[in-house]
Amino acid sequence: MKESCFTLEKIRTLTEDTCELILRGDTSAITRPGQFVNLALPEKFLRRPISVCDWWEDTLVLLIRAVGEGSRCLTQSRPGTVFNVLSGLGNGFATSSAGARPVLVGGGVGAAPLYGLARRMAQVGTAPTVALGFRRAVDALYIREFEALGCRVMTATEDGSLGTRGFVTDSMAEACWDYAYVCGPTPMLRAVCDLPWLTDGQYSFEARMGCGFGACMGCSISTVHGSRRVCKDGPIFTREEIVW
Amino acid sequence: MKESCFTLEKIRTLTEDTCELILRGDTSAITRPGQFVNLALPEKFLRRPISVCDWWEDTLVLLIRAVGEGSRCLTQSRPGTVFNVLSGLGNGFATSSAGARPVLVGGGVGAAPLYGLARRMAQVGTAPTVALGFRRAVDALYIREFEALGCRVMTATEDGSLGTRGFVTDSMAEACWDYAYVCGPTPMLRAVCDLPWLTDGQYSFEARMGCGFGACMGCSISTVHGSRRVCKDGPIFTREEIVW
Amino acid sequence: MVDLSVTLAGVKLKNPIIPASGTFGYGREYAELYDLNVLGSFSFKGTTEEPRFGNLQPRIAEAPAGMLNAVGLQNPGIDAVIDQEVPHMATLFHGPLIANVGGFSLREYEDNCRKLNDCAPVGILEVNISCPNVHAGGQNFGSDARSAAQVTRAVRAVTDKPVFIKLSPNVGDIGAIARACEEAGANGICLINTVLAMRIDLDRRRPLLANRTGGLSGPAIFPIAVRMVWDVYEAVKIPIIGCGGVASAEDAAELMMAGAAAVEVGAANLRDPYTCKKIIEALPALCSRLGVNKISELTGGAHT
Amino acid sequence: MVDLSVTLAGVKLKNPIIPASGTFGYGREYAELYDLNVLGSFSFKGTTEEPRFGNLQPRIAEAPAGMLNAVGLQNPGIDAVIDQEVPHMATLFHGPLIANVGGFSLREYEDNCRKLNDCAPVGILEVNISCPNVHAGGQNFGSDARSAAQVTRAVRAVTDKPVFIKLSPNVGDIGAIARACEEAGANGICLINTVLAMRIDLDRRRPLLANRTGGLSGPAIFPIAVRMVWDVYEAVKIPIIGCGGVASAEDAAELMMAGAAAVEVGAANLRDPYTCKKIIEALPALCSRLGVNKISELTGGAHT
Ligand SMILES: Cc1cc2nc3c(=O)[nH]c(=O)nc-3n(C[C@H](O)[C@H](O)[C@H](O)COP(=O)(O)OP(=O)(O)OC[C@H]3O[C@@H](n4cnc5c(N)ncnc54)[C@H](O)[C@@H]3O)c2cc1C
Ligand SMILES: Cc1cc2nc3c(=O)[nH]c(=O)nc-3n(C[C@H](O)[C@H](O)[C@H](O)COP(=O)(O)OP(=O)(O)OC[C@H]3O[C@@H](n4cnc5c(N)ncnc54)[C@H](O)[C@@H]3O)c2cc1C
Ligand SMILES: Cc1cc2nc3c(=O)[nH]c(=O)nc-3n(C[C@H](O)[C@H](O)[C@H](O)COP(=O)(O)O)c2cc1C
Ligand SMILES: Cc1cc2nc3c(=O)[nH]c(=O)nc-3n(C[C@H](O)[C@H](O)[C@H](O)COP(=O)(O)O)c2cc1C
Ligand code: FES
Ligand code: FES
Repeated sequence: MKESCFTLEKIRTLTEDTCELILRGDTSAITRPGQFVNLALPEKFLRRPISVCDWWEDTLVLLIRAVGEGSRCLTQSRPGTVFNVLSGLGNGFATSSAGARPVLVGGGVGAAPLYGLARRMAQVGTAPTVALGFRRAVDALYIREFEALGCRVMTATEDGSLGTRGFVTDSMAEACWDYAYVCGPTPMLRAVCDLPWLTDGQYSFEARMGCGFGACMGCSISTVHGSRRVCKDGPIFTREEIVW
Repeated sequence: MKESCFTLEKIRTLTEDTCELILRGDTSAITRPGQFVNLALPEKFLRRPISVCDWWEDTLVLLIRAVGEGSRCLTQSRPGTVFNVLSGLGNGFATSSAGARPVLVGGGVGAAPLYGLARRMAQVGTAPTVALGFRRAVDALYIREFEALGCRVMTATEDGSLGTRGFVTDSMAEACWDYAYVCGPTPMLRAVCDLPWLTDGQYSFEARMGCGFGACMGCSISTVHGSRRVCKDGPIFTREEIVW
Repeated sequence: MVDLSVTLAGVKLKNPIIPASGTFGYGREYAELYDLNVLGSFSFKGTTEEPRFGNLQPRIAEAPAGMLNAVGLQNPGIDAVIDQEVPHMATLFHGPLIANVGGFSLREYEDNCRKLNDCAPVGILEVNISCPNVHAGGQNFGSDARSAAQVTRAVRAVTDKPVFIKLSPNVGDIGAIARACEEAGANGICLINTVLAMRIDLDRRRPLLANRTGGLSGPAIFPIAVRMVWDVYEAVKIPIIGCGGVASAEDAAELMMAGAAAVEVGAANLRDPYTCKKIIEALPALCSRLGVNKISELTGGAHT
Repeated sequence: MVDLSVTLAGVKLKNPIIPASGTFGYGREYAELYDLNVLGSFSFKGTTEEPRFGNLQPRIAEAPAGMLNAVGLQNPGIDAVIDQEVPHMATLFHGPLIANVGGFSLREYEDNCRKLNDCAPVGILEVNISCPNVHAGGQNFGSDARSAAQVTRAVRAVTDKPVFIKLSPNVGDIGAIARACEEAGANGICLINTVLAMRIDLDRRRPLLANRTGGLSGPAIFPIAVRMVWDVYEAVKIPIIGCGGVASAEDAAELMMAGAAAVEVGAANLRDPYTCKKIIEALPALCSRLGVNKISELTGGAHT
């Protein structure tokens, strides 16, 4: 964990409620895809946890969906804005444990940490297959970015306006993967977890956080190993640890 | 009173703790020198009352001394910053009631509203004499601006580093004025009020304000006419109204 | 079309938004800014028998997300209020007014309410029991259930108008006090008044306010107000006017879901004098988002 | 050189700044950021007899200038704390630790304190009486003077270490409760714990926290803490640890002038994990500005 300032360099609108933020700052504390940063906003007491989408040298990429006042303020920031950031939080994905045929499964803005993961997987071996679910075609994001890495991208939308109609799990009918990296809303995590043929994988969890670095117990959830902090012991938990 | 947005156009350092701010916005609610504006700051609940130093068309000039977090934040603002402002507050100076030989007496940043007054007096007749008191020479401000209006400026500093040594009243030994417009810290107001030969005048008061527009009774003081609101019935009170 | 009207103990308001006593004077200053008839009602400055200057300066202090006040019930006294202010308020606002009533003895509460009973523009009496009882060593009437009930009974007996008791939050069990007021005949409860607080001037090494303590209000106290309105909703059946830290339509809806039938807005008016108007304008869209056609359906909506 | 040291019932701390229980865990996470030995002490997470998972998710909510928590005393239980956490904390911090003790019955408080009595690294027992008494219908021990005194007497009898009772602010007369604790043998008072509050999720139409209510902390409650520390300073002679909303050296000085001998910092650590370190670094210059050579001279400085 490191506390430092990041300056917003570029902001790009991806969908009607989601933006890509490119920030400049000290990324040295970030060690794995799937970790997150915790951004302080002047008008809010609690920081806002956001997954690292990608990072290199002094650059940090975040995808932010405006769902409330804090995230809206982030998506409306102007280049030059300086944020106080706690970076390098959480465990991140462990790529070493993947099986032979991994799939990355994302729902909405949950695609963010999967991108950093996919880029690293592509660098050291083959680009993984990615399954992405969105509500509508207009909510789809980062498909081209994944494709540019060489990933095969399967999409599903709830209204069928892009890809398979239905949930992201409906786009995965081939059932030919043996390991999943999953990030998205809780019902989606659960649906993937319930796929009978996909018994192994890593799942990224969310919880309302007091600190984001393990001190307050605000984010504890039950796992098969007992209580675990989403912010410090997670946000990534393996399938066998999860208790719904 | 008017609620509107003002944009900081220029900020100039006058002394180590005081700045001149030139703002652009709708000044139509300002009708008299001696009125004030009430600025909202994002990090503070209460607005900050600041005297109108000068105004014309769409330009507002304020002099702000950093004494606490709110005023410090104002003096550190960058051009382009937008402030929500309630403008045209308070009664302001009544120039019609002045005697033949008026003097304007200011202490520190209390010079601010006197400048707008002096400019208007100079426009319609003769530039008034101005007596200004500061702690030290380095705290002196706006002397040249008053002189540029044609005003005779008498100064006093507590340590004698500029003008008469002592308080502003010590610079007024001539005692040849019959009316005073006074703005500054309370002890200074009182000292001027106590000058036996200066029986008439208008004094600008300060009080901690809840609203600044007359609704909350937070700023009430006793006058010979009973309780009066500094924000609405003042901030200018005539010498005969004042109860110390 | 969303129906914004609400009914408080038989008094119908066109919407649930009411400026809180002490933050709206007698409406004059706000009437210069907007037509007060957009409001549900307004609760005018607390009235006492005698004219009061209030406390010495300073009376106002800054706080994180809020403010302290120790105005001390400055007002011209009940007779001047009835003779001069009420008729003028009736020209500015044509709906039922809420008269906020102070008192330092049971007799004073009674007398004030008796006099206000004949004021046609006044629709509701809102009895502020956060005043010290001069006959009981200065303890606040609102600090225990017994004295709260005493005030309620006393004023209930002298007026035909609905009586809402405005509770102090500086107590252990707000539900018990509300229940005592209900049993003593209150037609409704208003809560919360300000939270007892203090700021110290570091350089002078003295309490900042001349009165030493002051009442904390503004967004800082909002989550306390939500909790107390919730508790009182569980404790009584009479309608509740929620108050404390409301600054947006969302805040108003949150207090309503906690149990409020109507919502007062206090300190937020001081920072932004258009707050009430803006909240009222935002309510229809918020109701649509929340899926209600009648705003009154929000009241108590979070209780199951 | 400003002397920052303070003494709490005979226990000397190198400065008055103490991270508050529940916001500093067992120090581990902060020890990765700075040397904990800059601190006056630290109060570790509240300990109960049995391991507790705490409340269901969500346990945290946002508030204006603050936050709500309903963690629900998650901790591994007294035996694990004594066997594993205390020895580890002693390696991170070499001064006297403050053990925050919870309990749901008099017997539990007693047993916990008896066990902690043999823990050398623990300098002070801080007894959190904002816990529900399972033998009295779940009413908080801290909600009235009698049960507060009972807990005090019970724990006082089983330990040689100084006992500080940590008061709940959700009461009418905090001074009376502090006095009852003093009379029952408390060596000091710590206040305030969190203020009972609630947030509602508008879209789900349910209280946001799974536990429904939560404790409000952070800057929002600072002026309430100042007032309560002031009241308790007037009510008792034993030393006070002030707590509630402190986020800067100025805030700490303000609580000390209100009556605190030392100051705990809670929620501010969660937003900025370096808060305590920054406050400690800023204290010497602040003391100089305020004209004191010994910071302990600030304590009660605003009372005359
Ligand atoms: C580990 C982690 C990674 C995340 N990564 C991303 C990301 O890459 N992109 C993105 O857009 N969002 C991400 N989120 C969700 C994001 O944190 C919330 O959308 C955001 O905090 C909402 O803040 P708000 O002020 O807009 O909403 P409000 O509802 O006003 O927030 C109120 C409070 O609740 C918290 N909160 C609300 N929703 C969530 C949530 N879903 N998860 C955690 N806390 C919440 C807020 O942080 C705040 O404390 C992530 C959350 C976690 C826990
Ligand atoms: C009518 C009027 C005109 C003023 N004109 C000017 C001016 O032209 N230039 C200038 O530099 N200052 C002026 N002041 C004083 C200015 O308002 C305060 O210096 C400023 O509000 C301090 O805010 P702060 O956050 O820096 O200080 P803090 O002490 O942190 O403020 C805390 C609270 O106290 C209030 N407060 C503190 N000092 C004063 C004060 N002297 N008067 C009123 N409220 C105070 C603040 O507004 C705030 O609500 C004027 C005050 C009044 C009432
Ligand atoms: C300046 C001021 C004056 C007040 N005067 C009164 C009063 O006369 N009578 C009363 O019952 N409440 C009074 N109050 C309390 C408010 O009506 C309201 O209950 C309280 O401020 C909480 O609401 P808020 O947070 O929206 O301000 C006053 C509050 C303020 C800020
Ligand atoms: C997440 C969290 C957990 C807490 N846990 C405890 C606890 O276990 N025992 C206790 O006495 N107080 C606990 N508190 C209360 C704090 O110690 C402190 O009294 C309160 O938060 C007010 O101080 P603050 O405003 O500086 O946070 C907790 C507070 C928070 C925010
Ligand atoms: S958010 Fe504080 S421990 Fe996870
Ligand atoms: S500040 Fe509100 S009446 Fe003057």
